[in-house]
Amino acid sequence: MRRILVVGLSIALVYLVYTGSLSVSEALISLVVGFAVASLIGGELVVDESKLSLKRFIEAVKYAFKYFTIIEYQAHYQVVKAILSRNPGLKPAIVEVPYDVNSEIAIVTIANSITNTPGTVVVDVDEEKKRFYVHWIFAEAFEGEGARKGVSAEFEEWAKRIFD
Amino acid sequence: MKKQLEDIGLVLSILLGVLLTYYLVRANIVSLTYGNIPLANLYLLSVPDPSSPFTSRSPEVVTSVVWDQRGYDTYFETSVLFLAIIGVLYAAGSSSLVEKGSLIATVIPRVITKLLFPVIIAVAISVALHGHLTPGGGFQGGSIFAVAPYMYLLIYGRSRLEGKGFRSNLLLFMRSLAVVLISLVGSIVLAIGFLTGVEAFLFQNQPKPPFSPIGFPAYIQLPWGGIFLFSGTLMILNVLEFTAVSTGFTLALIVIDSIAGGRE
Amino acid sequence: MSPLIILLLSAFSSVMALVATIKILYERDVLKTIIISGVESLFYSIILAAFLAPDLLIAYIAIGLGLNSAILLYALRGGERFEEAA
Amino acid sequence: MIETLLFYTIVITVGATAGVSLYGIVVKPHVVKKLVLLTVLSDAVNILVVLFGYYSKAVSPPVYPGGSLEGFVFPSSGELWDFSSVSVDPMPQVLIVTAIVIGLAELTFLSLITFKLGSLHKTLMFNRMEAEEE
Amino acid sequence: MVDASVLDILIPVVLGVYSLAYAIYSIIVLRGPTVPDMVLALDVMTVDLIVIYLLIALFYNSPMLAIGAIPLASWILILDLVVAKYLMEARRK
Amino acid sequence: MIDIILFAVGTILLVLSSILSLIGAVGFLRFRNFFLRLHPATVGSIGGGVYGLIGIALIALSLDIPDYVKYYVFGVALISAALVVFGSPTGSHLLARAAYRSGEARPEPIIRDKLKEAGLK
Repeated sequence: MRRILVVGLSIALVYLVYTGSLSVSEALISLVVGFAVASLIGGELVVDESKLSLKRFIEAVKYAFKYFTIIEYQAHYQVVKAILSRNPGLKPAIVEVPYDVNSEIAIVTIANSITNTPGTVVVDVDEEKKRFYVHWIFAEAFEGEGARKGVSAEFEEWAKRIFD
Repeated sequence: MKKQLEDIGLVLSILLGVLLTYYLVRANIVSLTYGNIPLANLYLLSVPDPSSPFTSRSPEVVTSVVWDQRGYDTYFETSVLFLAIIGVLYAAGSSSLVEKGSLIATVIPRVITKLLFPVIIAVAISVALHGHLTPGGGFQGGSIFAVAPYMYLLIYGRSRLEGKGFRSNLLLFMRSLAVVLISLVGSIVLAIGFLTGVEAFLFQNQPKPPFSPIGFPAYIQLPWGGIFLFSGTLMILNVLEFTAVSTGFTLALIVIDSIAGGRE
Repeated sequence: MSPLIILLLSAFSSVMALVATIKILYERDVLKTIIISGVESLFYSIILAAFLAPDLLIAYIAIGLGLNSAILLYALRGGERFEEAA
Repeated sequence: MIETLLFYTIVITVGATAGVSLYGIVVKPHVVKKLVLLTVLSDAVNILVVLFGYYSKAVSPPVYPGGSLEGFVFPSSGELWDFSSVSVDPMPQVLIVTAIVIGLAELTFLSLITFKLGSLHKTLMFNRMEAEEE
Repeated sequence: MVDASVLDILIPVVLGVYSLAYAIYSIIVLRGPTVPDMVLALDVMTVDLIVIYLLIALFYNSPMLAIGAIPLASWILILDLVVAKYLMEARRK
Repeated sequence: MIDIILFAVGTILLVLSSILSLIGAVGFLRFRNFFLRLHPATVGSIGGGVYGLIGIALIALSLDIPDYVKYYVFGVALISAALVVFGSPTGSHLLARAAYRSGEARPEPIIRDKLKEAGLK
């Protein structure tokens, strides 16, 4: 039941933010919309109810903040330098990056974090062998721990902390 | 030879278009200086103004004209969309609807679809509900809404979408019901006028004082103060049109996808 | 008040739309023409924004960019992807 | 001056686009390409109609600003005059909303027919279909 | 509160830069050698266009023009999905 | 006071991200291969889009404009930023995968291709 509550309240929040005006009738409508949609999809969205906690949410906010400041800055800096320099010195390769998380949403967090940093793009996912195939333009290692260290080690650590 | 003929045709067709626009410019139909057209001013001044006889009591002129001043026309436009979807259903016939595994459903789109589904629905409902206040309306909201079930259909396939309640029978029923209700709402003032013996019009919204004294209320007083503005039929028709268009699009996309999409 | 940059942008968009149409005419790959028609609706949507038609803008984006492309792609599955000279 | 020039550029290019796409519909043999050009034609004509409503003083869409569900204050007639002197003409937009919906309905139906045609003839080129029939 | 008139310089400049990027992308979309190139350029162009809409809305001081941003962002994802699906199925033939 | 900070941060983000979007476009022109172009595309959509949208949201919050403009632009900017953050990598991934698997675009020149070695094709 708690998942319906959480999902419904988040959807209500999205509705209110989009609408951009806060009044009693808007709030009531947003709650109706939120809980109607949450009863439709809430069960799929939050698979494990016991993992909903404030601590994980704070971790997620921390991660988002760090991701959008430090990590993105570094990745952008490298790629922008490569674009603007006369001799980019690219070493493109599709490398194999293993991952070690179980829940789907954690996998997606890692994969989208990889894709959203310029320089690395997830081309394919092998869910049985637990591997990403990542196109990396500054390839340093091609498989195993070396590739993981260069591409996804930090994202994986955060994803474990938030979702596992 | 063939190639040159094609080029000549291209140049001729461009010239045709330029000629058309030259006429438009010459006849002062398209012009930068000619403001304050009488018809435009009639709508712009009378629609949001509660004291005018032609008012809709709504700040949104386009939606008001679509559903109030031109409501009869818009009703038939909705019917055209409805008939097109019926036509698609018939032309589709009863081909075997075999479910195939989706080729693009890796784990990433699977989760992202679930994540974006409620966001898009919330936005679509907001656009539809504020149709009489801000740009948007039933049709626009419906076409935003259609993203969510279509994305779900592309990733998870038809049977899981049906498990969520988007069954074709139900969708067709909702679509027909919405169209019927639109016509009902449009004729309710006429019916009351007929029963009480006063003059009234099809798709009438607000009372039009010299001609017709009856009509829908435009707002209600809220118990906590202030007014809740729904502009008579506008909000109701927007919600109905939202239902009609979103279910119609979803149905059309489901049918076309199961005919043309599921092959390997 | 200087909407000059916006007018410039929409003039550029309309010229690009003309170029895109000519490109569609000469393009052999029909899949590409479908994508170009999507781009074309983006060009026109910027004209709609510049000429202050928000109601149309929403309907137009949803239909021109999304629904039309999806539906035309379904139609294309019925036959061959490349057009040969007549 | 330059504003007028740019505006007429837009008008003329949109008109030319309509002409080109009409030509393409007639000449090109591939059915789906005909459909694509049909959408382009309807788009171009729609834009042309929207341009009817614009004039250089207009800075506001035909929507009175400040609408909200709760506590909306109706404008006085002076405010409305101010609004109507800076707003574009709503009438072309109303006409086009209808046209867009009908265009979509028509395209949906035509595309399914096209798909069926393609599966029947194993081709989508008109000239090949004719050759097959002969 | 910051006075809204400061935007009179800022917005045209930023809008100009975005428009330049938008122009380059629109040329790439028409030129791009392969289909994925075109769709990718279309993606980025859409993101630029969202920003341009919001800037126009701030410039005209009217929120109504911003409303096109959400349908753009959501339908472009559908276009990606549909094209990817078409390409994957064409491979099987 | 806080308005001025918000406005300054927003302006910096907006200007920075407009420049990044231009750089992304230049990179798109310079790189000669679809798989290489995926990276300037990320620069264009995340650096050039999301940061700009956040900047616009902050600027809208700080300005002295009517409430219905302010919060509406703020909300639309934030929601569309969220849609871009989640949608854009998904689209890139799917396109890259479809392009690789269908052979529509080849990743060569490349120094090593683990996906080919794994034989997943």
